[in-house]
Amino acid sequence: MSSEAQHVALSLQDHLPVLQVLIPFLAGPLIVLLGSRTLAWPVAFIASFAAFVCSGLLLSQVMNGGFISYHIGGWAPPLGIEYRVDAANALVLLLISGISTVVLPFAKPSVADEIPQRHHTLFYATFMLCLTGLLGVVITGDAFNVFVFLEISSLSTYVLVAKGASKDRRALSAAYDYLIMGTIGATFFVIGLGLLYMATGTLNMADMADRIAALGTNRTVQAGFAFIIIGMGLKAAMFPLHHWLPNAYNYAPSAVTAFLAATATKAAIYVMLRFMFSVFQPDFVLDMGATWIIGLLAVIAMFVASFIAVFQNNFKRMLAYSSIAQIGYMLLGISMFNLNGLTATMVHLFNHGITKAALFMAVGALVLRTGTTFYDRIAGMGRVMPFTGAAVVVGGLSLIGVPGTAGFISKWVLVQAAFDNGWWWMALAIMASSLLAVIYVWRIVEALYLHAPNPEAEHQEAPLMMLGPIWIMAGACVWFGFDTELTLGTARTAAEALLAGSAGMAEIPTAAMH
Amino acid sequence: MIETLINIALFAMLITTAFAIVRMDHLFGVVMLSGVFSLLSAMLFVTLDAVDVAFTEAAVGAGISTVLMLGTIALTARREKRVNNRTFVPMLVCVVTGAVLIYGTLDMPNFGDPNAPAQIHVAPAYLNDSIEEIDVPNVVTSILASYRGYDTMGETAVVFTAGIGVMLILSGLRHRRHSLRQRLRLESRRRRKLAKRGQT
Amino acid sequence: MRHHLILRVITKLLVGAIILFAFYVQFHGDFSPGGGFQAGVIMAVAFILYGLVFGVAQVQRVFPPWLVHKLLALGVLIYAGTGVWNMLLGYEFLHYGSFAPHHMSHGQHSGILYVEVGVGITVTGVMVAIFYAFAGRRPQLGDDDW
Amino acid sequence: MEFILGHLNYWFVIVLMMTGLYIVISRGNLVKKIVGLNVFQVSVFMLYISIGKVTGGTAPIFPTDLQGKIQIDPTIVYSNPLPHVLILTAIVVGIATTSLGLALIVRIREEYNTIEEQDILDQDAATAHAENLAHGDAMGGRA
Amino acid sequence: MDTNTLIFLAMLLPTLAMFGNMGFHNKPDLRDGFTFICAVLTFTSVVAILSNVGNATTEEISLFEVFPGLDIAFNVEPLGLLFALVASGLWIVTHVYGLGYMRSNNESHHARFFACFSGAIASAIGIAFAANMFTLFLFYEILTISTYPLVAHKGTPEAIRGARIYLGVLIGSSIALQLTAVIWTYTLAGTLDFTQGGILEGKVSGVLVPILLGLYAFGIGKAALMPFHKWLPAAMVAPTPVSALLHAVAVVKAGVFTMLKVGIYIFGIDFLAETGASEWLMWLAAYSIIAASVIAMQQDNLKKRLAYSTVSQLSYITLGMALATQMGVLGGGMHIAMHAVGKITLFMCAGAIYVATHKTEISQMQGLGRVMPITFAAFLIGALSIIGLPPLGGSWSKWLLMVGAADAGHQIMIGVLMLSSLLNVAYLLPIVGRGFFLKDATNNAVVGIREAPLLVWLPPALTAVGCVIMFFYAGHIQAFLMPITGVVR
Repeated sequence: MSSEAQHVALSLQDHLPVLQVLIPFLAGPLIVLLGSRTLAWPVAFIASFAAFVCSGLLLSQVMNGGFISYHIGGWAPPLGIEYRVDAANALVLLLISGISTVVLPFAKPSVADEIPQRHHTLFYATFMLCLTGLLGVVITGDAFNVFVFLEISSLSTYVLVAKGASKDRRALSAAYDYLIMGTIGATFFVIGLGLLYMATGTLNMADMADRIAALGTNRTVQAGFAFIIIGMGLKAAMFPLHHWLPNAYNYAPSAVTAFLAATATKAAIYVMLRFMFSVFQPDFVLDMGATWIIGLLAVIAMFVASFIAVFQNNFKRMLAYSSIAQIGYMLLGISMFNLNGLTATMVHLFNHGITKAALFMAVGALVLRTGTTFYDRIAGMGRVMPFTGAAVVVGGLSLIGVPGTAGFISKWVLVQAAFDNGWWWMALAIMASSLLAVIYVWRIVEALYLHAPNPEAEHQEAPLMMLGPIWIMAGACVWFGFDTELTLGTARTAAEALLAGSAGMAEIPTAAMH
Repeated sequence: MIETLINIALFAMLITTAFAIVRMDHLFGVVMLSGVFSLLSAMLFVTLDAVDVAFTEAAVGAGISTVLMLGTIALTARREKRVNNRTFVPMLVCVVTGAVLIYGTLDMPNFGDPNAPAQIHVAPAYLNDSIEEIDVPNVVTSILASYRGYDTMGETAVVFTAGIGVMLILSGLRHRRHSLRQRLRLESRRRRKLAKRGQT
Repeated sequence: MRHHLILRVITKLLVGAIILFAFYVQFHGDFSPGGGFQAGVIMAVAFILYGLVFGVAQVQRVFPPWLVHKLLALGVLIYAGTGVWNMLLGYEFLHYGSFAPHHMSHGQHSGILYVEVGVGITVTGVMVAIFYAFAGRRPQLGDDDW
Repeated sequence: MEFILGHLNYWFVIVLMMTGLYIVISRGNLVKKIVGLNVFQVSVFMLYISIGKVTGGTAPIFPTDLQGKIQIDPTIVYSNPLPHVLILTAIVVGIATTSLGLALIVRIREEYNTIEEQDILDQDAATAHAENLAHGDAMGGRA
Repeated sequence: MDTNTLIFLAMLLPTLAMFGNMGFHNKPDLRDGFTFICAVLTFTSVVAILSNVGNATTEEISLFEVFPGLDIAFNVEPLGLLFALVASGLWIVTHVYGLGYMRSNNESHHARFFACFSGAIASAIGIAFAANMFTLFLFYEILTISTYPLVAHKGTPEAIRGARIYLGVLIGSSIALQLTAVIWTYTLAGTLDFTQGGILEGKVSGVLVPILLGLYAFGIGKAALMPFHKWLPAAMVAPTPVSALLHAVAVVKAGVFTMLKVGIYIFGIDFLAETGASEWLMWLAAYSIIAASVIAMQQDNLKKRLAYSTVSQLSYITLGMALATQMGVLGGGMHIAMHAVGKITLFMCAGAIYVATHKTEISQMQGLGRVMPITFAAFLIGALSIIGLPPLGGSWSKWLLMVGAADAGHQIMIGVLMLSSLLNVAYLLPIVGRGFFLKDATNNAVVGIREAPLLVWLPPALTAVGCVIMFFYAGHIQAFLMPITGVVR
């Protein structure tokens, strides 16, 4: 705590890290306080956009390395809670706030269609809270703060998923399952934190990292590691812990699915990365043999989930299974344990986020016109909704990893990582699993284009309010397939910092507040 | 020593309660036992010097959540239907998880050890400096509202989320529960609305 | 439960005492266990008790749902608003020292007071709102089914 | 012996935790799952509070004189207040989760007319089966 | 105009045609006229590039960098220029033919058809001018995707099934194998630029060389090397103009072109010859040549027979690369052009027969030659060129391949090539013979059948003449291609 006389007034620029979370945080209760259906959406959108701007500014400061630390309440860590932004989480922040900013305009017509009008105010408030939670989880440098914000996002997610009940009652049981699984996951995470606290006496991640490194082999820390990874694995839908995901994604309202699929699991993956590399050291992770287990599960996920996706007759559900498979790619990148591998994880986290956002929003547009997501009911809709259909194709190609799309870049780096380790068989396995993606993507393309349009559907292109966001995301899929400076560059910086372990976190920043 | 004995006694009661919850299929009893469990744990918290926590656990665990659960079973069902075909996998999960935890305890500092890392690293700073910095007798309040005030803000947001969440989930129409008259009225309203849409 | 005369009389007496106790817990949290959260719960209990005995409609006349909605949002905003105020004063978010730059602990005192009030309001609002939501559903079981 | 005594608390807590977890994953009644979740979480709280306990310590509240001025007595040992704070937060999170879960149960009961997981799964399976019959093979084969 | 602008123009014009088709989708004449102009201009630009640079290799121009060491870049080199010339030149002819075919056959969705067609040409040109493997791969995939709607054009279950196989094999092999190979190459060499003499020498050795080559060879599914040839017969459900241009010229040639590029500029002929890594590929190509010919003989469906013939002929080019001799590579390169002109003639004739008679099976074609003399004459010339008889273009490339085989010391390959020529005779000439000399048993079918419309018979006639002309200019083509062997610098 500095003496009062020396205190230099902080500028807006200095407050960016906290504003990043605070703006959507305030928007939630503000919407409820205003209690106006007409104002809810604009407030949410403005807040989300402001958060997006914040994350952009933050990223521009850290994308070439270094980090920003913000001491909330003026209490220096480890006494107080610290916000710490570096390349890794700035990229995830940008993804989350960006997706929410794009999904919100899409949500307006979609929510109007799928959710009773009198719920809209609270719906947007909950949406904002979910955004707040995810941003808070990602930005914080305090281990317990992760849990608190994780719960904000989780609770609001359960509610958002349950709102699908006005169309299909199974949304309720899906939300309930998600609640049970999510809470078990969060509790595991808390147990892990407790064990770490017991061994280190601190909650600040950087401080924790130092102390864990000083402890040497410690069984308490090892158990803590296991619990944290499993807890976050549940949230991230890591392979055998993914059972909540297909139903939750399938029955949630379209806008919710688009937002969650692109962000929620990504935030969990990020936390996993952060703990594995910055809190526990890379060496520790290797000693635990975690890379082998994660790698094995990842490969199983890639094949099994893709295989299941092939046999779906429901577009949304198919995408949900594909998400599980794609999470496998991200985890595989971690298990490669080299620079390219981690870069692949980070970059795929981003690229897959935009891809799935585009696809799930396109699903939402189809739902608006046809009312369902079954292949036979959306058949032929590519002809009457050419722009939506084209977006599905672009997103699908990105999912497969066809060159010229974002998905290609991540796959490229991932395969490169496999070769770096000399695992050329793994490279072939990655590519072989992409073949399954070809099949499930192409089934939907065939359905959309090669059949006569469903006569019961409304034969009209989706409204501009939807097409705009869909095409921003589809465009992003193509854009980031060529311009990789932002994604790949930042991901590489992040990966370098992560691989450096606590060295990437430990020293007290020169750009500290005062 | 007496503390230890009290602890052991409390734990014995807690474990008994927990097992009883497993066995019992009368939901009212389960809920009541859950309240008992909370009260017992509140007592345990008192012996462990966590009076704030005990207070809260008693108010929340034994109070609010019991009331809510009673309300829920009043709205739903009183008895659990026993399906006893799933015990092996859950048991396995629990045993494995428990084993990992026990493994984790092997390197733990002894219970109550004043030299445990948790006692010597950050906590002393709170205990020593908060008098000067914040000047509030209850250190828990100092930490809760100031040092880690941000967590508490998050906690408030969690409560807020739960509040609007419950409102969102439960404010829907209870379509199956409508009386015949209500249903007829709703039906005619819907028909009128449709007719109006047809005109425009 | 309209027919339980004794319950109704005692409830009327109790509600006042409970509310008083809630205020005590709210503002005495610095010195003894308790604080905004506990106070909020206790405050809500007062309304819930009233509602249980006299019916939800009655308590909703005293404490209408729209007010509950506003309050539960207001509490969060008071908490976060305190932090924003600190920021406007040129300090970090939630840096209560900014309320009294020359006397650290005074600032802290007022800061803690404000945020605890925020917590209390939100918790009261939420608990009552949840009670309303549950009570708005018709029970499946009668009094004697237990 | 000292090791056992020093860790007995933790082991009890672990037994409680696992009992809670067992209830959550083995029981089919939705309300009971929530009760199990509560037991599980409260046991985790005990773990935390146990971490904070110092032998011979007292609650971390400083004694005050009549004016409310804090009296500093160096002989008193205080337990660690930090876990208490964390658990206060966690309790709140717990009740929030519980209330949401219960709200969902009420709605599930209204929609499915049951709160048994197996019945819900059966009903969902029946719905899914009907859907597959209606939509399944319309695309000319499975792949 | 400078060469760089021309390269972009050559890709831009077909793209423009694509958007033109989408934009004017309900004004058929404007649409088709516009496309025709674009086609002519595209060819003009490619010719202008030719006159600018001759057979030199130009500096690469990078459009932009995707990430370090990996950019989208273009340059001109003889092989690519030849491919671009063939593709854009034949586009004009095929477009005219396509107009006649689509209109007289009352096919639906003309705009979509021609839009995808133009898109395919744009990507073929992109492949031709790609300066590195990444750029080539990018356009390779775009080509696959843009031709998919063409194969599925009819929308019948059969077409959908064919398109599924088409896409499955092409995307599948390229993603699973070729991309792996590309990334592996990048990891090994740190670059993907096409460099004279290859980039892998000294970077990889031992058994990994044939494995890497295998990943490429099978990954380039468009080269239809067995067992990845199934897509080509499957794609025959497409309307004939597609089969003609894309599945005789653009798509399959893009495949073998990539194969040659990989052999020459990624591995380097010398490196391949040194390590003997391509020997297995040579045998596989030989097997493909013979096996596909034998299968072709058993096909009654004319287009299927031509498709298997294509499979066989493509393996000539792969064989040329696998021989790893200068003459082999030259022969392979030249065969791209020679086979293209010959096979497109055959396909267009098949289409003309279909337009006029709606017959697809060879067994039904008795006596048709007499009522459709021009079509069948053109077919004969094309067939002879494929067989490799002078004075037709195909003879020269086959000759060079034989010389290459001799150089490499693989006399057996000469035998394979000769055997293949015999098989060619066996499956191509009976069609002509049947048309001219056999009488239909019932004789009813011929009644009332006339030559197909002008727009349908003229293009094959032109390309047939092209086959003859190419014979006399083969020397020029050989000289033109010489630099790719690294001899003349």
